[in-house]
Amino acid sequence: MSLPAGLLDGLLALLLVILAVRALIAPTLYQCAVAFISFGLTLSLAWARLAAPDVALAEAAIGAGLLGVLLINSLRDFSRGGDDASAIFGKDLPTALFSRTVISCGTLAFAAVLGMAMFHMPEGGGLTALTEASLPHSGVEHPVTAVLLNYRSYDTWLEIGVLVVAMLAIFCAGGFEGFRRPEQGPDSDPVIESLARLLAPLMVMVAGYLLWLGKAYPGGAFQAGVVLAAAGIILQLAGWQIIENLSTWAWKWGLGIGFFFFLALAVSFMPLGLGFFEYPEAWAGPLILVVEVLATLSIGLTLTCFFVYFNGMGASESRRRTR
Amino acid sequence: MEWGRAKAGAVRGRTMETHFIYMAVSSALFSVGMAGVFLCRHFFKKIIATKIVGAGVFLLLVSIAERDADTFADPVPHAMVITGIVVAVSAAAFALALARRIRIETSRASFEDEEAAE
Amino acid sequence: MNWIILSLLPLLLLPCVRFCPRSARVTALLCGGATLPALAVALGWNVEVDLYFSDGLLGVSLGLDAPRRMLLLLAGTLWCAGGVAAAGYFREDPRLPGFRGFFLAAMSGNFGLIIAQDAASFYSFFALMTFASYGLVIHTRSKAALRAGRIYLILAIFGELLLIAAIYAGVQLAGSIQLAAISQALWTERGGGWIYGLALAGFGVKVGVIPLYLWLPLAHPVAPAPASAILSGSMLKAGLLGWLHFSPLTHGGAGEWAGVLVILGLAAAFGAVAVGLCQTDPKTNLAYSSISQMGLLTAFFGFGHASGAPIAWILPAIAIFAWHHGVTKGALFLGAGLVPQTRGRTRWILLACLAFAALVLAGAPFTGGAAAKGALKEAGTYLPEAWTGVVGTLLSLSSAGTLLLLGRFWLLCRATPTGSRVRSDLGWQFAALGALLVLALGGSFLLFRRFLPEMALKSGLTGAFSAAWPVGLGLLLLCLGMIYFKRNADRRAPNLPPGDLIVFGEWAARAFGNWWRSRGAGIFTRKKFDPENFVYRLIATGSGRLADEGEAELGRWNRVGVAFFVLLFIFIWGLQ
Amino acid sequence: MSALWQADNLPVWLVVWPTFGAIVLFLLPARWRGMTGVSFALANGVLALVTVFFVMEVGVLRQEIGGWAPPLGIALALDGLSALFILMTAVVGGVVSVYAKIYFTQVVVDSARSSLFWPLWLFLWAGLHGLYLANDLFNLYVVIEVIGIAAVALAVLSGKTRAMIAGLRYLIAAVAGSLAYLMGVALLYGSTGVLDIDLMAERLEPGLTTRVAIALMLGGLLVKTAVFPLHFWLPPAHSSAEPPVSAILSALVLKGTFFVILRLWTELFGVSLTFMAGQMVGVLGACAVVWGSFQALRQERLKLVVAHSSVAQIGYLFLLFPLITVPATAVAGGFEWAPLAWSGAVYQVLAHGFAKAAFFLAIGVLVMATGNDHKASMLNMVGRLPMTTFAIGLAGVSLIGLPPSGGFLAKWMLLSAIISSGQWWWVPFVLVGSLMTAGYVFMILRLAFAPSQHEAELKSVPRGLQVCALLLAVGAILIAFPAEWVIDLLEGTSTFGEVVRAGAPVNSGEVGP
Amino acid sequence: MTWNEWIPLIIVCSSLVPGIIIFFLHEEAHRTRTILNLAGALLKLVLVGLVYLGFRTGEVYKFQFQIMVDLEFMLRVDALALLFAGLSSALWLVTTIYAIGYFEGSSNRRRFFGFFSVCVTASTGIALSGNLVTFFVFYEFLTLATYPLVVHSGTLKAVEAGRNYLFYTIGGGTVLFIGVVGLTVLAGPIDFSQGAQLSGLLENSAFELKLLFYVMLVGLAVKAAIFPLHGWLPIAMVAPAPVSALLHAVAVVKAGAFGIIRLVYDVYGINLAVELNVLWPLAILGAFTIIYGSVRAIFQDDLKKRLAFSTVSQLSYIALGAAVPGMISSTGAIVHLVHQGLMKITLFFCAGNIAETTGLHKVSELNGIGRRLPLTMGAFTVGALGMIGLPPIAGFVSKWYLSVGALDAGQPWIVAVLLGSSALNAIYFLPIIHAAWFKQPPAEGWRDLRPKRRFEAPWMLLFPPLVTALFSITSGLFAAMSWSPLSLARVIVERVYFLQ
Repeated sequence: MSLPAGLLDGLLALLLVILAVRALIAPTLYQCAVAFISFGLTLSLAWARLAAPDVALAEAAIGAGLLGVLLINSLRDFSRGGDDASAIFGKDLPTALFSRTVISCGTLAFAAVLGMAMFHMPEGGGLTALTEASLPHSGVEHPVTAVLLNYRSYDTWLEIGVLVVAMLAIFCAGGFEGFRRPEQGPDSDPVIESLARLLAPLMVMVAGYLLWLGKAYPGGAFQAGVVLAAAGIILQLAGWQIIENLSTWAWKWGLGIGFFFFLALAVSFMPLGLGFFEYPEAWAGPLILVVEVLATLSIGLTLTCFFVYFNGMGASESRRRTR
Repeated sequence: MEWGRAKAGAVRGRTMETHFIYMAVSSALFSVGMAGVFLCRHFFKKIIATKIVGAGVFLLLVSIAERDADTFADPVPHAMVITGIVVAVSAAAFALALARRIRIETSRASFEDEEAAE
Repeated sequence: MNWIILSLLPLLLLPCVRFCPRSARVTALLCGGATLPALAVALGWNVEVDLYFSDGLLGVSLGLDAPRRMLLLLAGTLWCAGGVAAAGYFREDPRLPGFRGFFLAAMSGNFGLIIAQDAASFYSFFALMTFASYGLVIHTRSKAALRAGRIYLILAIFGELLLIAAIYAGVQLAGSIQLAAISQALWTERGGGWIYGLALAGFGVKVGVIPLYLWLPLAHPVAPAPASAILSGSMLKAGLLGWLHFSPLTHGGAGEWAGVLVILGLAAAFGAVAVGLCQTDPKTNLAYSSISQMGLLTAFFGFGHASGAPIAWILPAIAIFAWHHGVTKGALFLGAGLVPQTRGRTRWILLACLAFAALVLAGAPFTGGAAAKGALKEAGTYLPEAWTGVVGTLLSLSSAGTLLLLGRFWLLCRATPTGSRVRSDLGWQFAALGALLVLALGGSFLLFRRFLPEMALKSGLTGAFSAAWPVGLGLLLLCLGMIYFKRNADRRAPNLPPGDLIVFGEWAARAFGNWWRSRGAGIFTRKKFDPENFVYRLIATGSGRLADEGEAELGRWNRVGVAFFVLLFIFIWGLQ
Repeated sequence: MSALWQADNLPVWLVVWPTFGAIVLFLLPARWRGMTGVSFALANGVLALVTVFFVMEVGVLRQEIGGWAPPLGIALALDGLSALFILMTAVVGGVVSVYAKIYFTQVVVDSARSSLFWPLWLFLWAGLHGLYLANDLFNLYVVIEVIGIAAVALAVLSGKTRAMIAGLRYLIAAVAGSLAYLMGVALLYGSTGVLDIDLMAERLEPGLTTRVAIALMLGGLLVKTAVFPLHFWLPPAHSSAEPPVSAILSALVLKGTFFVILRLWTELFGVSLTFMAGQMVGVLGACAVVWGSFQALRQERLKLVVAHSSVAQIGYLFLLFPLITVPATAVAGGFEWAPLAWSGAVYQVLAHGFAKAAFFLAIGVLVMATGNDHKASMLNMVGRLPMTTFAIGLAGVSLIGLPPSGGFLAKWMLLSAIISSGQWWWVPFVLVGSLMTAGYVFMILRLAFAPSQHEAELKSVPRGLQVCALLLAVGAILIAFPAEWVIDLLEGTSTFGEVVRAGAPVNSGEVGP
Repeated sequence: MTWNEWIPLIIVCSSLVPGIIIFFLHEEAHRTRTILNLAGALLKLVLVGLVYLGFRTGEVYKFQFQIMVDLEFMLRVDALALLFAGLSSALWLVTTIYAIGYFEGSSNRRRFFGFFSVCVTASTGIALSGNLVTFFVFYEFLTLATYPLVVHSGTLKAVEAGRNYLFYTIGGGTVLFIGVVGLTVLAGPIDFSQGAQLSGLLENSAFELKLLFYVMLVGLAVKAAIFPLHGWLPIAMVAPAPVSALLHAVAVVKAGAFGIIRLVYDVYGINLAVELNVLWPLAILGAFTIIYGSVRAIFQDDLKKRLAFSTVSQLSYIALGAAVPGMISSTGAIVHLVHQGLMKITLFFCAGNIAETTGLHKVSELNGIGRRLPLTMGAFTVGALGMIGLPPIAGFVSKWYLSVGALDAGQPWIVAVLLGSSALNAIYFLPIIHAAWFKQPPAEGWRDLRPKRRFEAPWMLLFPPLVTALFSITSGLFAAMSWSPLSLARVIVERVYFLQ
């Protein structure tokens, strides 16, 4: 292990831990959110250091990017400040000291045990070799994509399902299904609007590229979907109200099509005697591409919808206040 | 394809202990996050804490993948992490929506508020 | 067809009580007539005397032997007389139906216990008689009657319990419920003595031995005259029958209880005279006389245990004495009941009758009484030499005492004022009285002929003189007493409360009751006294603080977090 | 087309059909969802029943997804145990669906929200099926999350603030729990390099990593199963949801994670288990029994009573673990109580599923009729809502474990196993639990018999709702009768059956008594 | 399945089916309900009679249904079962008539009669159960079925009593459950076979056998109201009169006593019980309860409460009899099962009549009531005297056998206890009788109260106590008859002692 690399890893490690703790005990929520977003970006670096570019992309896009946006967006409602460390450790000094010590020791002790467990972990060997051996039959060239969309396509399918469920769940949380049009007109500033006009098409292109790339290189449906969502969110911020203007039929199909098509594909070869999620080897590549395209669409739409719905919740709140 | 493999191979060649560092970070993040889930009061922070726990778990998985790398890093944990991230984000988004809704309706921002109020 | 069952006719008549008209004739027919089958059976009209009725109770067997036959005769006679007397006595009584019911019930109990040969039915009839008599005792519902009833009931239940205990033990010992088998087993198996002791005490309540006689002087005066006649005449003898059933006499065994019986008997025989003299109510007087007479019998019974005398002698002697006492005392009670109903000439005729009856009871020569005493004395000759004289002397002294007591009774009767409401038809009562007197005079002799022909001859001739002097002595003492009190008119005869010792008992009971009400009962009668549900209340109302606070703690995230981590550590430690 | 329906594919259809239904319902306009939803649900129930009977005929069904064999791909397995859970889900789910149809069309007027019920419920159902079929640790994680999010979404469906708060609590606890589980999975994957349960069981070796991993998985799942002292999220969540949702949550969702624990405990954790480990889980269960029942006794609101009762009843299930985790030395003499313990726990699952669902549905009726679920609203119900009171009574009988009911059979078998295993110290817990259960059940029933001073007029409740509650309650009684069949199914076709029959202990413990 | 196999099930169902139908009838369908009730009761009685005839000729009646391994539902007719089934069905008939009269015009009759029928089903089931599990099933079933009856009136007091009742009975049931399970684990499924299954275990598991005996005893003692587990009984008397009657005579308490008899004679077998030396605590507790119940009864002014404590006392006769080894004592215990039922049901009927007709509940108010209700009080007197043990009423016979049996077993102290109890019974019963018949009625109050120009209680209320009183007398008076309860008890005991 070379010194600079080791130093980088050590610094990253330290930064991660500090940012994580900071994200939890920062005195204001805004600082928390910032620390958390920084944490997410730092984590992406760590993924990269660990030779996981797919994960790095996904994390940067979803974990830090989208969630960061959602968090910042939520801050409007939680503006009255959060709790600082005293909420956790107690207000008066002796109690705080004591509980700080106890909690730190406890957490450290558990981390130590967990770390020991990891340190002593036997070499399971993983599935690298097997994946590689089966890669020619998978229809794609990038192993992660192969795992996601072929070997463990069942999980991936369910995971897209989770997105749909989460959308439904968020509808439940908001108390209504669908999207409200804000009553007042879009209150965007011209800078963002012009930026959006510039960025949005670019981002759609990037998404398409990522998607195509995913067949052989890191990248793929999730990353592409998130970029798509980013485009949607920027447009939304620019006051475009795409989702609100879509017909119910359209956004529903948009949300569901990835999952639905994946499902249809999974069972469509069963009459031919193939198993669930089993494709004819020759068709695997194209089929996976179609799935990816539709999944990208659905994911992008879903994530955009998350944001739009969040915005709408705030809007409905402001409406109520004005009444 | 070459890109990923070359990179993975390079990483493998260079470092034997990289994954140990990140495993240590993983355990720390998991522990801190779990502690945060239970100790932080504000909904917002609790949700962040779950994300940190998740980060700890994913970091371990990716570390394992790195450890088990051959011509390329083990793709299965990578796939698991990607799936996991999406699932975690979905859950976090839902939680955030709920928290906002509660905040809007009752102006409570933590479960303790609720207890105090009832 | 076995006719012995007809003795239980009164039982069958019981349901009619409610529906019969209230006329005197019906009463006589119902109460007196019901005894006729029993009398007929007793007099031997029925040849076949054993009846086994296997479905009843625990297997009923009925039957008669000589002593039983005689007791049945006595009972029949007395109940008959009582029934007839009742016809006149209760002419206008509103509680007549009730009286008839209790009368018939007690009667059937009395008959039944005599003919019963198994322990279960014996006890059943005995209990029937005991409890039905309660109704007779409290007939007037006066305060005194209720008090007497209460005491009677307490003692009766006490007796019943001892008795049933003796029966249980006897049955267990014998492995059979036949009375004969029980008495057989009692004197061949170990432990019989205690059982006999229980039986003695149990029946002792009826016989009126010390100290179980306490109910007698209270119950007899308050009960209606026909009832007291029967109580005294027949019921006391039922106890005697019970003794005989358990006694060793029939099996030649010697009892441990002889001494006790003799001492208690003699104490009663003379003590009762003393106490009786201090009474002011003629019927109480008579009750004490009964105690005295039964004491005599008890003592004689006790002697019998020790003597080893042939049962063939002792038993008839007892039977004859019992008969004699029963009939005579019945007559006396009936007469005593008549006293307040009569005036003028009738009163004098009545008094004459009573004087005659008193003489008979005391055993004046040439009367049935003399015969009875003679029989006892004769049986006494089979006792050890030293005792023969004692028995004779005691008998004579007892006669004197009896006469003294009855003299006082007679005087009291004479002094009794006529009741405000004089009843017009005394016929039924006088008829009954007369019949009993006749039987008292002659019946005993007839019985001698029937049961003890050879003895009758002896005692009839030799008894005359020996019977005479005690009577004379008694009369003398009576005269002396009269003269003394006439001289010192300011001095009253000592006046003891009826039931003597019971006064102490009642006083103690009252004291205890007061104490109990003020202290002891507090625990039991307090509303909150509820030991049953101590545990229930403890749990049901137990503090829920732990639960509420505990759950609140477990609902806090930080507590759950600690628990979660502790659990993880424990699991890590516990796994391998 | 015949291949579509061949037997091997049956497990797949169990997942495909409800998800298909869910997505179709999502796409349909809200107003059409009620009828379509209940049709899909009932068809799903029928499908499940068919599958179960099929399993009975052919034994364990296995399916490799995508044609990739386990280490790389994902396998599904359907054995007797899964079949029983699927069966219960089918029956309870079917009845609850009918109830929900009536409830949401006739009682709840807010169609926008209630129409969300159907896709979520079918997703949840699919998730449960996926859970019972799963044979892959990561697949388990994904379905657990599907179930978790769908369950919380359903729990907050009512839109009440209380439900929202409870739902958030539930969600955060669930997410934390599943992440702890995932951490364990990661450690195990690192140790063995596979995710398939069977393969992993072959490769897993005891050691610190395994210990920590198992502890984490167990801890996470225990949180999700709401075992004492980690049950803090359950009572508020279950008590504030809509009635059909409460029924689903307590009868079905809780059982899901229990199923996972059971499966992992017997199939995977074996290498690391000790007598102590079994005892520790048992202690948690026993404490849950006592504490949950005690809390239930003290509640003022009926739904809270029932929710706390769930904590207690789930506790009984965990008494299974100490009984099947005994040192080899103790097993040498015979392990005859294992089948009993198994069947007992499974019966407890079935009985509690039926009874608790019936209970919640009945209380739903009550709330509709009186407007609140305070204990006092039960007053004089026996005359006014006899069918519902009867349902509560029957469900209560089963919960207490009075004969003849499924609960009785469960307690009978558990107690038999406890006594024959010599672990007598669990007896008092069972006893006290029963007593206190009786206490709160009759606390409710006795009110039903008491006259009320000022009786508010009851709102009319559709008869169908009452019938549904009663049906489930009767079911809780009737399941006592096919016991022989159930046990055969469990032992005959279960992979656990091998464990049970072979008399092999699930550990080689040294820490035994 | 032949007729002989089905008939026990039919007997049990002959009340269950009407009960279930009644639940679905309309509240106002009085006539249909009455017909159903009476038809069920009659059918049951007739069937029990037929079975009795068949049983005497050696027919075997047995119904079996395997629920799972070691868990079999079995109904079987044996002599003891017949005795108890006969008692239940006969008393059910009279109680049904009584209840119909008692509840005339009151509300919630559907509920009452429904649960009433179910209750008798449980009682018959207890009687006919052929193994321990089935017994337990019905035992618990009974608890449930009686609860609605106890709280029927719905007053606060009744509800509280119901809670108390459940606290005790469910607790007892749970303890019994543990015993049943333990015994099954130890020896496999337990049929009522006079201890044949258990005697083999004597050498190796004597301690376990002892322990389980006590555990089950505690479970049964709750319903049998043995001190200190009797607390529910005096409180449960707030139930309506027919319920109290049934509760105290046949249903609940008798189930406990019957259970004790089954436990001693059929589960363990008397020989094994003697060898294990487990009976003496039962004897001592029983004896203490006898005295304790009587003493407590003396201080109760509430008539029903006094009767309830009397039940506590009387029930322990059965336990005591069962605890004393020996044929005579056993006969006494078994026959008292029936006799106590007959007498106590009479007393409760009468107490109900008094309360219904005159509104009196207190002993101290009963002066002269005999004139107002002569027939009722006549029946009451019979019952009370029988309780005291006066011949020829049934109680006399029981006490006879119990005492002689105790002496036979060399335990004379029991006789002292029994006689003491008799004395105490007299102390608390005789004043009632005396007051009723011999005291002057109060000047005002109930004397003027003659609803509907009736003198006595209506015939439906009057007939049942008269019948049961008559039965109490005849079963004592003709105790030696071959049809009497005593004879049946003798048959049972012979089987227990000789046919092992």
